[in-house]
Amino acid sequence: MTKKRTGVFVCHCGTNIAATVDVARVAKEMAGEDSVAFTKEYVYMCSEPGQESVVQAIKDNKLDSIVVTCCSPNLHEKTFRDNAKRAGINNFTCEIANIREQCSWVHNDKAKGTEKAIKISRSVVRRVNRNQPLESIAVNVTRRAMVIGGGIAGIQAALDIANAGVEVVLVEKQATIGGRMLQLSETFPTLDCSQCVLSPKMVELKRHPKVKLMTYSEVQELAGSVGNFRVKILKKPTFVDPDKCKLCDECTAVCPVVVPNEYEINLTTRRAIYIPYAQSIPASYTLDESTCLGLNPVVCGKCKDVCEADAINYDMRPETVTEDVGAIVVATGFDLYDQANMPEMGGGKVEDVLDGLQFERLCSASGATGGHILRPSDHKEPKNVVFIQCVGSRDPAKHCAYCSKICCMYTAKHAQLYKHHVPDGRAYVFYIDIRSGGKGYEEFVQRTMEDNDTLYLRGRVSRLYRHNGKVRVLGTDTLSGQNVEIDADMVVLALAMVPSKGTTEIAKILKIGRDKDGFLAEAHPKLRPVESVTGGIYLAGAAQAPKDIPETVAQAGAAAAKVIALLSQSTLSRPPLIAKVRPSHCTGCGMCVDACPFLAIRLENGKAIVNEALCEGCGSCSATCLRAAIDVKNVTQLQIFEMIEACLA
Amino acid sequence: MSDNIYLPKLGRVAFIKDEVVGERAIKTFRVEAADGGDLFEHECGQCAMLSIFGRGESMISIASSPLIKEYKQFSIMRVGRVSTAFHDLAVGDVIGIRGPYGNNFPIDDWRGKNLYFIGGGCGLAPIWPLITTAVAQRADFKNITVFYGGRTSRDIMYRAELEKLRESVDVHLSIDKAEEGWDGYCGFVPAAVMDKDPVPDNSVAITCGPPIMIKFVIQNLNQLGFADDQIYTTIENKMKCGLGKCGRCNVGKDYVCVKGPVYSWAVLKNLPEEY
Amino acid sequence: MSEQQNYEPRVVAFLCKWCSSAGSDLAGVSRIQYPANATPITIPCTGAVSPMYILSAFNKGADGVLVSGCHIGDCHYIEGNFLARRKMHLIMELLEFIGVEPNRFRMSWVSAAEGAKFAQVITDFVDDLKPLGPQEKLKKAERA
Amino acid sequence: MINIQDIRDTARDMLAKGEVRTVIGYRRGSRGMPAEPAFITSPEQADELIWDPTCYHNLSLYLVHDQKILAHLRKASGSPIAIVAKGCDARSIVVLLQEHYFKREDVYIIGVSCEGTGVLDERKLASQLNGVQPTLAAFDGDDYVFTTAEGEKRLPAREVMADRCLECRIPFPKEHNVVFGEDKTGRQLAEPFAALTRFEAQGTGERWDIWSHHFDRCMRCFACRSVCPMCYCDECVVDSITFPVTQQTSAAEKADRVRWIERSAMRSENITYLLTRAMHLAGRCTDCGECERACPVNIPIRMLNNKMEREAREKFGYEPGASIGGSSLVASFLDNDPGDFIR
Amino acid sequence: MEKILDKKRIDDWIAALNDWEVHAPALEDGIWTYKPVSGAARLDHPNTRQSPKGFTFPQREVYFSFEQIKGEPPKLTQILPKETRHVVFGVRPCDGKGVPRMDKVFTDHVEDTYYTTRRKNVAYVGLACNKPPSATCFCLSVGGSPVSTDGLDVQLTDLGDRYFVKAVTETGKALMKAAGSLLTEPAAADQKQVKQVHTEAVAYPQRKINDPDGAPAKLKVSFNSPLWDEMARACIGCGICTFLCPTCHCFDINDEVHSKAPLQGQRVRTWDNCQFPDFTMHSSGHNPRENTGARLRQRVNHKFQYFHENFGMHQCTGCGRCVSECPVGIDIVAVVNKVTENVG
Ligand SMILES: Cc1cc2nc3c(=O)[nH]c(=O)nc-3n(C[C@H](O)[C@H](O)[C@H](O)COP(=O)(O)OP(=O)(O)OC[C@H]3O[C@@H](n4cnc5c(N)ncnc54)[C@H](O)[C@@H]3O)c2cc1C
Ligand SMILES: Cc1cc2nc3c(=O)[nH]c(=O)nc-3n(C[C@H](O)[C@H](O)[C@H](O)COP(=O)(O)OP(=O)(O)OC[C@H]3O[C@@H](n4cnc5c(N)ncnc54)[C@H](O)[C@@H]3O)c2cc1C
Ligand code: SF4
Ligand code: SF4
Ligand code: SF4
Ligand code: SF4
Ligand code: SF4
Ligand code: SF4
Repeated sequence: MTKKRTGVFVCHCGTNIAATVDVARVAKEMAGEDSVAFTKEYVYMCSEPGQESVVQAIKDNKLDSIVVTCCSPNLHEKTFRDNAKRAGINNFTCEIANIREQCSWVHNDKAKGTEKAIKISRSVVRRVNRNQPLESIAVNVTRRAMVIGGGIAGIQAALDIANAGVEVVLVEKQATIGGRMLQLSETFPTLDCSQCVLSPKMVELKRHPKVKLMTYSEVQELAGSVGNFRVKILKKPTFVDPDKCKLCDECTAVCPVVVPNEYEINLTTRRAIYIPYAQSIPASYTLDESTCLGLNPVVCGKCKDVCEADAINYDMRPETVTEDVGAIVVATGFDLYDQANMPEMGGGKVEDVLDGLQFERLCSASGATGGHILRPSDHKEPKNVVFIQCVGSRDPAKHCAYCSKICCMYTAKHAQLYKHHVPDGRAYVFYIDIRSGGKGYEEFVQRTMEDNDTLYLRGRVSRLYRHNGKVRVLGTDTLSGQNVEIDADMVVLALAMVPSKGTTEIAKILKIGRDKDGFLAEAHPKLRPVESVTGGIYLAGAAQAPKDIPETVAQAGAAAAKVIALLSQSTLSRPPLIAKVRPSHCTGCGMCVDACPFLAIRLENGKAIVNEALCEGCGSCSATCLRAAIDVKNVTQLQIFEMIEACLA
Repeated sequence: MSDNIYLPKLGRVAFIKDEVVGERAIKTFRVEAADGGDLFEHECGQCAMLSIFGRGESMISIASSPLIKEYKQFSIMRVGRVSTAFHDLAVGDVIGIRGPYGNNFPIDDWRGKNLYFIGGGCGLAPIWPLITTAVAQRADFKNITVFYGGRTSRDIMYRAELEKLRESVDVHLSIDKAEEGWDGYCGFVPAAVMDKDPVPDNSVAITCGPPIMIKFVIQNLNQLGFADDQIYTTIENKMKCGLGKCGRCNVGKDYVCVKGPVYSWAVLKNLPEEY
Repeated sequence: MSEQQNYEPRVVAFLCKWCSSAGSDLAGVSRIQYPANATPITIPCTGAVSPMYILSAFNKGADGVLVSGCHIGDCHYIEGNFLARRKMHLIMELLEFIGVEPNRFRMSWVSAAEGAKFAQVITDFVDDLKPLGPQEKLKKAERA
Repeated sequence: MINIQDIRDTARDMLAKGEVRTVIGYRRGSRGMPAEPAFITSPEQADELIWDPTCYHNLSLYLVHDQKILAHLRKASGSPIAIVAKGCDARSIVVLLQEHYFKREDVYIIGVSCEGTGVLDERKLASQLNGVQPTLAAFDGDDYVFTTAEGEKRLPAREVMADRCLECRIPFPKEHNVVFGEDKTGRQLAEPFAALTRFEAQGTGERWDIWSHHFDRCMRCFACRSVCPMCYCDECVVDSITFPVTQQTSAAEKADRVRWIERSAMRSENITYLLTRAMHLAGRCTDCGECERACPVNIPIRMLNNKMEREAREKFGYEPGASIGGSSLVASFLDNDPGDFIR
Repeated sequence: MEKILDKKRIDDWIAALNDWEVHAPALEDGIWTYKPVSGAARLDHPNTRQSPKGFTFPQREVYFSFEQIKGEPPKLTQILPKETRHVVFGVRPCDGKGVPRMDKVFTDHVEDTYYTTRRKNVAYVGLACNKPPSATCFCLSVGGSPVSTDGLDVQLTDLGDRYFVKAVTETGKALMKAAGSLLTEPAAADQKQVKQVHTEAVAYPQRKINDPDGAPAKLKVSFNSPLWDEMARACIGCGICTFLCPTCHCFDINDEVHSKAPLQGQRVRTWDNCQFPDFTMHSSGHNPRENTGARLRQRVNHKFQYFHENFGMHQCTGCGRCVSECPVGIDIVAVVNKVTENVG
């Protein structure tokens, strides 16, 4: 028997449907369908007796498929599929026709509403007609995780996962883990030393038996899906063997190359061979290939000569490593908005105009000035400093539309730190308004204003430029309504937080979406805030949105918990609505291979082959194939074709 | 209306039986005139165009004896669009039917002779009316022997009828490969025939089944001494009209729907091999 | 004129399951009223819409065809709507080229949060279709 | 100028050495002037090969046939097959290679440059000659020279050349194993897409009037798809029963074919057929013009493909047949593809 | 009945045929096509691209419609062609020859109601060829002639400024009577000129089938000739040669469904042809005419052997359409000549 025996169950939903749809007519029309063997209407199909009657009807009438015409499938598809299963038929032969949200609730006219409800129901009946009974696909889970990004978010997530006994690979693109937090001096609202909190965690991570640390490495390719990812990682050569390196610093002394030090945000310089920070993990030097004179003893070779530990090896080559993991946490962090985009703020070309991170480095005991606030141009103590908030943030017209969330706080912190270092100095803060939601945050800002005597000016800075050895800041004080002109020794810009460089690429590689601002997109803003749209990939830290350390750590913990929960299962079940190739029709043109966003198709012997574990059932392949040689199960071209027909009958 | 050769009569399905189940399923349908009365007269070997409205038409051999007037019987294998629709029918459904088409077995010339029926797979249907007619007029013929083989025991159609047939004629059933509980012949039909050594004297052999089987059956019969004009078979070519007009079933100058489907090997042998 | 007022365009709306279909659910939950002319067909992704569906819908007499999915960047399947954008652009250009009124085919991005926008898209489409009258150009004639 | 002897020598040589199993080229047809496809399998036949303005066929179609025959016979290809290919034909081969229809080493491309003189449009010629029957056509610099009963007739090539040759941007087979003739790329005789642009300048109503007239006239002989090397699907939307069908094909699969269009040559069905074809050729058609030449009722089908070609080029920066690697037009996208039509 | 018509008055004759729908060749989109005319008809066409067979055997013919409500028996409604009377002007002799051939197919054995209904309502006013209009003509080889009247009801011969009008059938006479005084009696000179024009037309050189009478027998023994595959190698399997042919008659029958519940639709016949690869393909995938060689052989043999065996005449009328329009130069004349060339 190929013809289906379908049951159609028309729900009144009280009066929710029945008021504007003639449910009796819907049932009657459906009875006229060739395949329909049974119809029933009922006041609340999803109620206990309603569900029972569905089960009973399936058994009594030997139905092999059902259509429930009711509310959105998001609400009760599972309910009725479970009922189908309970009645002994395959759950995938149950479909929902949504005649409430998409019909009765939005059309008052009963005649028109009924017509549309009939069309919707009929199209679903025709679809069910050709539904195949399917079983969910079980996939084994690889009990390992990967964390991408070794900032505080990544470190925390990796530690949490590792402490649960799950092996973790942490991939960091810089030569050291630590991220931005390692650049900070003291942190709000407690003003405890950033490195003092972070360093122990970094060391713990390094020593953790369940953690595999891969610094100076980047993710290149991702295949597979939740439970079974295969990640290709490029390990860049450091040319220094970390196990041999004694941190003697002899090499830097002889290296003739001097380049700006990006870890000090160009406030200082470094050599071609260098160590980012004293606390770097792994504790080892790195030879920067791009600036080295040629990795060649004939040309230079000074460092190699001087290294007694014989740690330097010019023959190191990039290495591609493949790691199999079951889940991934992405914690690639943030960058500051590029000053070059802001000519009104000097475009990064005006001396003594710093960004927040540079200021952090000036305050940091391990920083360029050994913790003394000296202005870069002349190394003198600045006597008046202007802090400008919201630089690049909250400016939909020209820059970033969003609020960077932490600038109010760190500017307040900066003002305090400044006052602590230069008690006789004058601090001005330009702000639009103060956002200090957080435990102890409001008090912290108040302290800045009151105890530390910082002048808060409400208003925007319109321009700044170099004037008589100072930086002239032109702005308005909107409270007094007056223009303000300050000749400052130093200006600190609280630049907007933007997704770190390379976020676009990593999102592409991982096939996770980004939001309109370019941050990694969560699956649902409220209910799934740490999950990406792709199963098995989680988000943590500033890569997802601007946030401070406590929030970052909380999110990292949440992501870790998700990973642990996922990997505690031995198998996962995936919906079976995936693509299927008709080899007889496939010519092996490979267009589906290119179209598939999940790399789920490959060509073998001139035919396309779908990897069941990877296919998400999006259907891009079937719409691209010119030969109708590939179809998504239960959403086949024939089914859509017949649904179209039904809609226009 | 009856002058319009393309307009089918309506027939009601009175009875449906599963013959073979599985991917190449076969069902038997008994069709009566929907408005009472008789559909048409036919001869053994003729076919009819059956249609399911909205799905299309198919040429199908009439599998019931001409002696039965009140219905026509058809055995249809599920192979495609129209045949699948047939398999979805229920008793009482109304279909279209036009015919009868084609020539017939010259049964009257064969009275007083030995008849050997050799069928394979779905090929029992076209010769079934001949078998049942001969059995009904048993006295007119000498020995009647039926060889029939399926791939497996589950592919044997008309199982019950064949068992009943044993009462009046020799029936030899075979399957391709040995199976538990099968006490008949195991092997291919052409070999099964050789096994029983049919005698060519005053005999006619009628064979129908897959082309490859027919080919070897004929070879074997020839070997046994059957002359070409003692061997009969039927051929199938794609047909649309059944009336020698749509132009696709011809073998040489003859349209199979008119001059066939029944051929003696003496004739068929000399036609181009386009079937 | 009155004929045109009585005329109710028949629209087939291919809605992506994740965004536009959810958006239409939201319109329902919010009880936003809009014309009943469009019959939704939920598909996994706009990327799954074969140009054949559009030709077929017109062939079967649709007065308008709507394809609606997630905004660029929001595709549940990451790239589906990018692929769809290209295909739909081509089919739209082609239809327009042979002289089908451009307003008969529409594509929109409606997210799960845009119930009101969904209603608006349908309302606008139906408004734009009404003056065009029934679509006869591509429709299969029933009798010949 | 191409010396036909070079092509013949190449063919003869390769066949003699067994380097190729067949050379697909052109020879003089039985009914006079027009060339016809030739399948040369022995060195002695090589002298049958010709090259003249009537060599309009896109022979890459026969590479497709060859693959189908091999598949049917379940045979491996063995030695490669050589083919004479013009610029547009060579681009067709590139698309076929891009779609993995065969491997590069399976085909030996004997490229011939059109050198800016293109090939003949017989319809244009007929209107120029007013009933005089030419028996031979030849290239001579920028002219075509026809032999007729009334003596030699010389016509500037551009007056009787096929439209697509006039508009051709790359009259040189970039992909080749050996090539004859000069690369005159850039010598473009008419603005590309000129006819298309003129057509598009008309209003919706006018455009519909013209196309509906043509769609009414199509008799669904399918010459357009049969002659097209890109229309190689084993099962086309218009087919009833098809080649992928074998003994193994299940009844359900045969019964459940989508019936996108009816067999009847009605306007609606013809539109669905021809638009489907245009969609399927978007990014794949290399404008060899064979479909339009073959159409027995002169439907300007090429314009549909041209339209797609221009969209691909202008909106998506895509050039069909430009390279063997890379994704097809509809299997790829760019982040900044136009989306202004989306609401 | 033989008359003379002033060329300029042909429009008046057409106008006088008000009981009939008149069609004549018109040049449109670069090809000649039969089009309904009300007044002006210029008969200076070489030949039409499509043959006039569509008047009796249209590309799409509806047999009947069906309608069925679930659970009830279907209702069938026969749909016969409208009884409109058509006159087709300007039919060339080769196409005229096609008419009796089509008659044979559709009335032999059993009568095809749709064909006969249309046939009895069509009249052909032929136009003799003073000179074969195309280089691909070969009517003389297949029992035809540029001045044949077979299948025609009236024959026109172009005498410069006037037509020589000759009735061939009773219908033809009726058509001529309708012209009334427009038609005048021919003078002796007219008769003489017609004869001369006809003689010259027949004498004009044409392409030749070398042994048309021997062809059926020779083709029969050449069934397995390797030439078929060789000559069909370039064939693309389109429908041009057969769709344009005045005598190709193959068709397909399909159900076209307009609505599924309740079921509504029509059973229709459409042109089909032996060159389409799926034409004879069985449901199993087995195809008795598997390759282009077998299909070319079927077309040629049908025209020059099978039809001849059945009806004693070649089915081909020498119009040359399949030769001139084949996109890859497959030439039935060359094929027949080549296959029969060395056969005894
Ligand atoms: C000036 C300033 C002052 C601040 N002060 C405070 C404060 O006082 N208190 C507070 O709570 N917060 C403060 N913050 C915020 C704090 O810095 C962030 O909340 C925190 O650093 C976010 O951590 P993260 O791990 O998400 O990102 P990051 O610290 O940015 O770490 C991301 C890491 O990922 C790596 N990475 C990036 N891309 C890749 C890739 N493709 N592959 C591998 N690795 C990659 C980076 O190299 C980096 O190591 C301040 C921020 C600024 C700008
Ligand atoms: C003389 C004779 C006797 C026969 N006797 C029997 C018999 O007794 N029992 C038996 O089982 N078989 C018999 N057959 C074989 C039977 O006719 C075929 O198996 C049957 O016609 C297959 O039809 P189908 O529609 O199921 O197959 P399909 O392969 O699906 O289709 C067959 C035809 O239907 C049309 N069609 C199908 N799908 C489409 C589509 N999507 N679009 C357009 N057209 C379509 C096509 O024209 C196609 O060629 C006999 C055949 C002949 C010639
Ligand atoms: S696009 Fe279609 S034909 Fe091409 S490889 Fe994929 S399934 Fe096969
Ligand atoms: S449905 Fe197709 S395109 Fe989508 S994930 Fe599966 S294989 Fe890839
Ligand atoms: S070649 Fe012309 S007539 Fe034939 S199918 Fe194509 S468009 Fe139609
Ligand atoms: S569509 Fe026409 S022009 Fe384009 S490749 Fe095919 S035959 Fe050539
Ligand atoms: S012979 Fe020519 S016209 Fe006929 S099918 Fe072959 S290619 Fe087409
Ligand atoms: S076979 Fe060719 S030449 Fe002969 S009648 Fe037909 S179309 Fe004309």
